[in-house]
Formats: sequence, C-alpha cells, structure tokens
Amino acid sequence: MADRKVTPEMMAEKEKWNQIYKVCCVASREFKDRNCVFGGVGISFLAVAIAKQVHAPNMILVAEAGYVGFTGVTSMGSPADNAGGFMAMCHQGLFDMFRDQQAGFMDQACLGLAQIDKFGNVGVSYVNPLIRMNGSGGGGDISSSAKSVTYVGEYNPRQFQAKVDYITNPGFLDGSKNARQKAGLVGEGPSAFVTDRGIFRFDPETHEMYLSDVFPWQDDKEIAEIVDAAPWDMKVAKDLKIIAPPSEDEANAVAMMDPLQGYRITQFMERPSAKYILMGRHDLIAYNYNAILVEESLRNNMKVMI
Amino acid sequence: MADRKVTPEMMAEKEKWNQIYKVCCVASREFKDRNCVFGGVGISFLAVAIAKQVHAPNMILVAEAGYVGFTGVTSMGSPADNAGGFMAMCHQGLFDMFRDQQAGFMDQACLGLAQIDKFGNVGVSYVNPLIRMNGSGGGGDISSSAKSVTYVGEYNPRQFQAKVDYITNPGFLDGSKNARQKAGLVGEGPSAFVTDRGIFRFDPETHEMYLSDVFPWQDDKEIAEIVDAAPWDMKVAKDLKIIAPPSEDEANAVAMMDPLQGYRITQFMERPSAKYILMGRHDLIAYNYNAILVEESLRNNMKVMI
Amino acid sequence: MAEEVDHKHKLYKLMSEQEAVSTFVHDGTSFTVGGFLINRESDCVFREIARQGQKDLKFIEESASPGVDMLIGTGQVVKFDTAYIMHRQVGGIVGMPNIERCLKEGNPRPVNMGGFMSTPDYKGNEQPLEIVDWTNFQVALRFVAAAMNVPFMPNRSSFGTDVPKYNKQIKFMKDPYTDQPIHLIPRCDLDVAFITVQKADRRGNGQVWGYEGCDVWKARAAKHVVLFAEKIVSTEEIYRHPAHTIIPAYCTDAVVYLPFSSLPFPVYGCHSSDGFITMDMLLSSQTRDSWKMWMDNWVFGCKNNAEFCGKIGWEVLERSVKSAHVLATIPD
Amino acid sequence: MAEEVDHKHKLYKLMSEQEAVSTFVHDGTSFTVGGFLINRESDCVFREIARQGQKDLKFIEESASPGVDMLIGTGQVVKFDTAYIMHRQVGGIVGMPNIERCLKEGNPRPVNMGGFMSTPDYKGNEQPLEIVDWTNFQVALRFVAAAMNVPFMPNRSSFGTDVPKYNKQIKFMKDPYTDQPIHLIPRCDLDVAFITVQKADRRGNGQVWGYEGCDVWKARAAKHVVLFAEKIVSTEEIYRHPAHTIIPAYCTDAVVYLPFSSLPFPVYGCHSSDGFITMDMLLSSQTRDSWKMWMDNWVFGCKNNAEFCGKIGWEVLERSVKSAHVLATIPD
Repeated sequence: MADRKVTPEMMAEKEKWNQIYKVCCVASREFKDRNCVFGGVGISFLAVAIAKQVHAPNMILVAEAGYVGFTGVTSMGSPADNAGGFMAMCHQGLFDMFRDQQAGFMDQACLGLAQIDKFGNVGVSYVNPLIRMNGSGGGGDISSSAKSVTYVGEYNPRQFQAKVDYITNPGFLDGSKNARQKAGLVGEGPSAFVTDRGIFRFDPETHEMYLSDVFPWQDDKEIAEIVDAAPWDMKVAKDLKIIAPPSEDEANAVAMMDPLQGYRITQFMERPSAKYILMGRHDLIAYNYNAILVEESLRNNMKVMI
Repeated sequence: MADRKVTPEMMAEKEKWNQIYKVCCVASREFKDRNCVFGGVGISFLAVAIAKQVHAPNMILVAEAGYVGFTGVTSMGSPADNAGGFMAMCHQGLFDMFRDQQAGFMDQACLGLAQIDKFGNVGVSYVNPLIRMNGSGGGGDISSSAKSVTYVGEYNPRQFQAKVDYITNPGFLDGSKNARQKAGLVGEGPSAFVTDRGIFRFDPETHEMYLSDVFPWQDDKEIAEIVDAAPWDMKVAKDLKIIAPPSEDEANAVAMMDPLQGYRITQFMERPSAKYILMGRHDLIAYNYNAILVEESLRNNMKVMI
Repeated sequence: MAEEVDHKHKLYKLMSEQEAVSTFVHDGTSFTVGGFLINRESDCVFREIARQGQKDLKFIEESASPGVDMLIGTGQVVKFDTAYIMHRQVGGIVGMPNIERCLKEGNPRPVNMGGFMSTPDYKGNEQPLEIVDWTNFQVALRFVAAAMNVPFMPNRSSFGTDVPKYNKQIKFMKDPYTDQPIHLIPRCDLDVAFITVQKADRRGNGQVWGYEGCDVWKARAAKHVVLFAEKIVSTEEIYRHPAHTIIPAYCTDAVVYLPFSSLPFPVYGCHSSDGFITMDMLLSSQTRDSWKMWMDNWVFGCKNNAEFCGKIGWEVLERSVKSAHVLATIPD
Repeated sequence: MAEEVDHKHKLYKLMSEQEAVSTFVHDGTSFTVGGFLINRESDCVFREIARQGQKDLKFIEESASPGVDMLIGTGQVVKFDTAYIMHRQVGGIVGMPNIERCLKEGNPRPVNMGGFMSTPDYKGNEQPLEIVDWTNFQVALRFVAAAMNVPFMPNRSSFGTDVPKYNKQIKFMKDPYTDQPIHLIPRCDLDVAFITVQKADRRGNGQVWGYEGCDVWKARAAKHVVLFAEKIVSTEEIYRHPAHTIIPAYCTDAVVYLPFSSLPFPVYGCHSSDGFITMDMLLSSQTRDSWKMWMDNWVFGCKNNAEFCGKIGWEVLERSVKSAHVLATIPD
C-alpha cells in the first residue's frame, strides 16, 4: 500500500464517472455467468443487468414479481416492469420466485441498504428516531435465502452502525460460527457491499466486514477516513485490491438501458424530461417525448439482443 | 308404501337398463347447474358428465389433475385424460385443484366406494383380511373438503359394514353433532349413496344412513331385503320417493360419451374392440378400429357442444 | 343488512366499478389489489373508495400500491399490512406523504409503525393507523395460507432479524420432524381482492399475461373477488389459452369491464405507465393542501375511471397502448 | 465415487435416456415421474431402470403410474409411497399384479401394506416392500413442502380416518393461532424427478400444455430433474409461451429428446394412449411366468424407447398422433 500513487490521470478518471457508474459497473463484476441472479430495483437491478450485457450473457435474471431469464433490454423501474416480460424464459408469480429462492435455486442477489453492522446485518425499514425507509420488500427474504448477496449503494458513513436500528436483512447475525445455519437460514449470507468508495467484504472466519478493494484514486488518507468512520475497528485487506474504473463496455451498457438519463443524470430536475413535469404538462406532446426515447432505446436494444 | 304396485311395465323398464345406467343416470340428478363439481373416474365421472349434458349445462366440471370447466365431450378414462383439456376454462395443476377444494370452492363431488358404515364413513383401500383395493387417491381429500359428496356404485350388501375395515373417506365420523367440524374437516359430509337398488341418504339430525328413494320396480320384499342386509337397523324414509327410470336424454348422453361401449356393455370381453385384444393384435388395423370410433364420437359431440 | 347474495354462483357477473366497490367494500372491510407494487394493480379502486367514503378499512399487500397512501390521507384506512412502500425517492421526494404526515403530524391520524416507532406527542382523539411489517414472501404466504384454508404457512425468512421481534404474529417453532427452527406465518383474513386482468369472460374467468404476482393466491384467499378486465371476451376465447386462466370462474364474484383500471400504472401487453401524472401526483402530495387540491381535481372531480382517463386524455392513452405494444401484445 | 458434476449450471443439458437414468439413478435412489396416473408420465423410465438394474429404489407418486409395478416385479423397489394404484379393474383383472404377488406369495419379496396388512406366512429372507398410504393431496403436499424447502405443510384431509392412524408421518397438532386441529404432512426426500414435457430447449426450460399435475412442485422438490421432451425447440421458441414454462432452466439437470416417452400412455396434444399394448401388458402380467415373457419381449428385448416404439409400430404411433390432434395441438 505504501508505494501506491494517485496520479492526475486517476483523478480525471474519478471525475469522469458519477456515483451510479462507480457503484453499478463495479458491482456488476460480482455476478457470474450461468448463475441465477435475483435483481432488486433501481441501481441494484442495474448492476445485475450490466453484468448480463457485458460479461455474463447466460446469467438467468430473475425479478421477484415472476419474470425469469429475461433479456433486460432496459433497466426495470419495478420488479414487475413490463420489460421483464420481454424475451423471458418463464413468466410465473411472486410466490413462485420466493419459493424457488427458499429452495436454493438463486445463486446471487443484489440489494440496497440503509444501515449495516460489522457482521453484515442490514436495516432498510427504520432509522431512529423517526425515519421510515422503504421497508424490506423482498430483501428480507432474499438475504435470508439467496446463496449470496451483494449490497450496493453510494457510500455514506452513517450506513455503518455498531447496531442497526431495525434489522430487516440477516447477515452473519452475531458473527459466530454457523450462526446463520443454526438460526435456520438457508442462504450463506452477504458477500460484499460495493460502494463508490470501495468494496467491503466479510472475513470467512470472523465474518467481520473489512475493506477489500479500492479505486485507484483512493489514497491512504481516504482509506483511513473510511476505516475510521466505521464504529468498529474495521480492517483493511492485506492484499488490498485495486478496482478497475468502469470500462467502456460497462458504460455503454448503462447508456443502453437509460433512455431517460435517470442514471446518467443523478439530479432529477436536471433530466431532459423534467422540463415537461416542471411545466405541469400532461399532454400528448409531453407524453410522446418520453415514449419516443424509451421506444427507440428498446428497438435498438432488441436488435442487439436477438 | 302399502298401495305401491309393481306392474309388468315397470319390470320391463327394470330389464331395459344395465346397472351402470341405473346408477349413473339417477345419480346425475343429484348435481346442480352452476355448481362446481369434482368428478372421479369411470362411473363416478360418468354420472357428473350426464348431469352436465342433460340438465346442468353451466356446471363447472373439475378433474383433479388440473382441468377446470371443460365440456366433457367424452367420459374420462383418468382424471388427466386428454379430453379434459378440450374446451376448458382453465388448465392448472393437481395441487391447485385440491387447494381450491380445501378452500371450499367445490360444491359437490362424485365418488365410488368399497365399504360404508352407518354414518357414511367409507373405505376404498383395504378389505380384510387380504384384499388391497385401489386406494383413496383424491377421494380422501374430496370427502374431507368438498361441500357435499355423492357416492355411486352397483349395490352389494357387503358394502354395508358395521365397521369399515380401513376408513379412507370421512363421513359423519361417530355421527355426533358437529363431529366433522370438531375434527377439523372442511366439507359437510356425504349426501347420498346412489345404487341400482335405491338411493341412501343421511338423517340431518342423527346422520344415520337410511333408504330414501327406490326404483318403481322395487317392491316391499326387496326393500325389506336391502334393509335387513345392513348391519344396523336401517330405516326407510317415511316419504319414500320413487326414482324415475333413466330418461331418453340421459340414455343418449351415456351413448354419446361411450364410443367403445364400455358402459353399455358391462362385460369387458363382450365389447366389440375386445376381439382384437383377444387375437393379441397390436397392428394398425386394430388400433385404427378403436381410434375411428373414438374420433367419430368426439367430432360428433363437438358439433353438439359448440 | 341486505340478504346475502351468492355472487360466485351467478352465471354472468358484470357490474360497474361503482357497484363493485359499493357491493363489496363496507366500513371495516379488509382488501387487497392484484399485481405487484405498481404494475397491473387496480389503482381505480383507491379513487372509487375515496369517492364512496367507506371507513375503517384494512389493506394488505406485499409491496404496496401507492394508492393506499391516498386512503390514508382521507383517513379511511386504519390497518395496513405490508413489506414495502416506495417511500424514499430520488431528490428527497417522499413516496407515501400521507403516511409521513401521520407519523410526523398525526394528520389525519397518528400511526403506530410496526410497533417500532409511532407519532410523537400526539394529542388528538383519532384511532392510530396500525402498520404491520412483514417481508414480501411472508405477505404472500399469508395469502397462500388463506387460499389453502390452513391457519399458517411455514417459512424460513427473517431468522435473527427484528421483523419477528416486533411482529408477534410471526411465530417461532421447532419442526416436529427434525427439531430445526421454522417460522409460522398466519393466514390473512381478507374480504375482497380487486384484480386487474387482461381478459375476462362474463362468467368470471380471468386471464393474465406477463408476471402473475400473487393473484393466483389472492383470488382464493379473498371472500370476494372483483376482476377489472381490460377486455371482455367470450368463453370460447377463454378456451384458447386455458393456462392463462389464473382465476377460474368459481373464484369470481364480479367482472367489471374497465380498460385502464391500473392507470396511471402499466399493464403488460396493454398500456404503459404515465410518468407525468404519477410525478404530478407525487409532487402535489408533498404538502397536505396541495394534495387536497390534487384530490379535488383528479379524484373527486371525476365521476369514474373513464372521466379520469378523459382528463389524462384519450390521445395520450392511445399512445400509451402503442408504447406497451413495443414490448408485448396479448394474443386473441 | 465420481466427482459431483453441477448439471444445473451447464449451459446445454442434452443426454440420452440411458445416460440420464445411469447418471441420476443409483442403488437406493428415490424418484418420481411427472404427469398423473397414466397421462404424460414418463413410462420409459421404468423400462430403462429395469434394463439397468439399480436396486433398493424408493418411488413416490400421488396416483401411481402402472410402471412402478414392473420394478416391483423385478424386485428393484423397496419403498413405495402413494395414494392410489389402479388395482381393481373390470372383469377381475388385477392392475398391479406384481404387488398382488408380493402380498399373496411374497414373490419376489413380501410386502408391508401401509402397516395395515402384510404377506402372511412369509418364510423367505427378502426385505419387505414398504408401501405407505397417503391421499393424493397429501403426496402433493410432500412435494410442495420439499419444493418450498420447509419441513411440512399443513393439511385438512383425513381427520377421523385410518390414514393418519397407520401413517405415523402424518402428525396432528393444534394450530397455535386458533387452537383448531390441523394435520402436518412432512416434506419428501426426493433424488430425481423424470418429467415428460411437450417442449424443452437445450438449456432445460420445460414447457407443458394441458393439466400440470404436480410437475411444478416435483421439479423443485427433486435434487435432480430430467426432462423427456416430445420436441426440442430453440430458446426463442420458449420465449413465445413463457407462461407454459412450468420448469425453468435453473431446476433442470438433463434434457432428453425422446418423443413418445410416455408410451403406452397419452400426452396431451401429442399422442393418444395405446389401449392394445396396455391391455396386453395387463393380461400378460396376471401370472408371473407370462409377465416374465412380456418383459423379455417388450422391455429386455428393446435396447431403448425407440426400439419399443418400433415394436409397437411407427405407423400405429403416427395414427396415435393424429388421434390426439382431434382434441388439441401444441402451438409453435
């Protein structure tokens, strides 16, 4: 670590990508070809979809509402998005998806989080004293039963908690040996938390979360800052790995699935379609504007996919 | 009862119909239009199918393998017979059918039996000391959960037992008030046992089986014989009803669904197609003989149904 | 009380949306909608219930349709079982602003959030809204247990989490066969399920294309089932795709011919979502006053779903249909 | 023992029928077949297992395929869980004559019939065949519980009957929510499910038309799943009818292209049954000597299913296909 140098080229690369690229393109590398992968919504779906488009074409993408093995021509606005039905191997139901997951058929999954502790226990429903978050949705089930879970999200030191206010997603519980198995859980627990300021993984023995990979532009000072912000004595991997920045293929995959620039432009009001909303327009011209962007994108992607 | 007379016309009518007609045409009258009815196999399916064709066109016929609301263009050789799929409202699975039945959606059902006791408890799996019967199949579930069950079968005094050797299908259990409900059963129990020598029903208070309907040719002596054969003090209805013999419509319905004369000719070896089997032939001509009979019948029935 | 009508055994079951809601929704009724989250969910129901004004309603859904927030804003819902609300959105927009106002201001009533947090310093007299937390699978299993007419379903989710700690209806037991831990999830007690389907016949055979969500189970779990059909077809057309009949006639109490019943949300093979009206609703709902104006305009200002469609504009909806057809169409 | 191969994660999964049986069936294996009773059940499996000779097999099915009687006759099956056998047939013909010979003569082994009756006066040394009685729904629930990876399913069948009296695996409990009685049905432990489907692709997406039986559940309950496909199609063709994919690729270990795998029994939309060969088998099986001749001719005398088809006659099968098409065809 001592001889790592952050070059101006690295800093330029750092500025080139917004946090969504940094999280999702990097997280996409966690997902393996031919695996059956449970995507969440928003960026946790995006990360999985990039994998399918870039390096894992035979991944079986599943969405909890009941879509199996679809092509992911566009990122999904919800797990029941119409796009999930396109070129899908199977249409079934939500119960069926969770049944199949509890039976052990889902190899990997991707989820977001609000709080996480040392042993990867996660909360997504409540933050003290009075913040209601979205709720576990299928996340509580997925983190219970999918073989492994990758969490994704923009880094925020408040996410790292000594004690999660309300645990929705089981991690390694108290970290003791076979704690999950003894509790009755099917899956093997979280495998990584991918952020725009590094990847955190879990020690196979102690199940403690440590910093395992950083971007080339993260210097020792930044690493120390991240580690110090954790409310436990967070370790850094001895063989700390350097994350390759988003590749051109990965960036293209994001663009391909983002006709309305929801990922490329993170500020809602700065997106092109927002101007119609700000004008309060509900008319055909406004509707058409978005519809044409989406449809053009779909038609282009279908050509690539088929 | 005293002034009933058995006329020669009645005796001629008695000879006109074989036991399958006597059982199935009469039993068919138990099933109501618009009801959802679970048919068994063989004659217990035939009875329901006659009802649908003669007086209950909007009955929803269901077969346990997963066919719902089909037309019954032919009688079913098994609950999964290809014919069950023809003009069906819904194709689903066996679990789905029993789920829906346990939920209370099946109004009526038709089943066969081997032994029955005073309170309508039925055995179809074992007869002492060493006779293995077919087994409960779905009958145990149907008699547990369908709202009401009609049993059908050729009369045999050995069917009536003080104690059924091995109860597969719950009736009114010990006959006590709400015995079924207390035990945890969903359905309301057996409603009738239709035979070629009368219909037996259950007293709404005592749940004891009694003789409720007889054919016009059954005189007091025959009635006494039937009652005496029961191992309990079987009662006869005060208002003993007289069963109308099979009607022309009912007989036509049987013929329509019986291209191979499996119902009209009760002795297997006397059926026309048996000659090929007896000759040990497996060739196209033999196969063709049956196939043409079945297909002609199907095509004719489809014309009527559509 | 009127004599109980046996709707399920009627031969033909057509009703208007008004009649379907007034027949099956009363004060205290528990209900759900089909689909999942926003897709193919019967959003029209929330608007119609707001117009009709039934009180003390109970709502249950895996990941909740945004429409429930409307009825929380009108004070009509007192119990809400769910796993997920689209609450935290891009740019700090709150997805269920009426729930947020219950929590922060006790307006229109206070809320007990899953036994974990509740409205602080509430001084009023309104009965609190009870929110109960589950996972998606657990809510689904509540429908499954009811559909099977059994008291519970075994489940392996949520061991070691706070979900069963605060939700005492999730019971822990040792499996009597292997002595391993298992959770029991109780059946739900559900009066009505409103389910949008792509096709139905008048007898009540409902056919769905695309994902099924939990509709198979909801249709069996509910005492009464109302189908909103994008298209009414003959029973002969039903025969062509019998595997798509996920709701057979014996489950169904009423069939409403109501295209665009999910608006502003999408239906697979039929129409897309309307992001503009959704965003307008969301932004308007951020304060109670502007939410009320939105309600006056889009809900109380429309007699029925057709007027709501007209206000969006039929030419926009026609465009929305074309847009959905890029991905899929429903076969005849 | 050979290294464990991860069949489910292979991209393409084609195998021959011989390879599929020898790969997944070993001494002591528990297995089932798809379909129900006779329809769309993989009868070819029983013949191939008879040829390969695996021992101490366990078979479970709701209403049992007649094929299991063949493997009881060869002495290969030692445990048999079921609700129904087509045993008593018209004219005093016995449907499962090998079971009957086990009961009456202890030949090839004695039988313990559901704990209720067993072979009298047996003097030999063979391990008894154990038959366990359930209802159809209960056997289905054993697949359902295994498919859900939970230890049991609650059930309301058989209260007050002798089924739970003799089958101690059916446990009685008081529901902890309402204190009402409920039966628990344990999951099954299933090694392989052989399922005949109308269409599959090489990846293992299996599509079914007509009734589904318990195949949805069997495909999730079994450690290994082998599909016998009437037709192999491209994944693009699978995309056309995604709701018919009741077995997604992630369940499947092997795909065998094997038209007529259910013969002599029918497959919806594909072919009819062959009543002549069925009747010949049944009549021949009534005595052990003539049954052995039938086996020599039709099972040991055929290398594989294609030779069995050839012996029946391809022209008869062509006719059988036409006959099935009067009722239904499978869309492209």
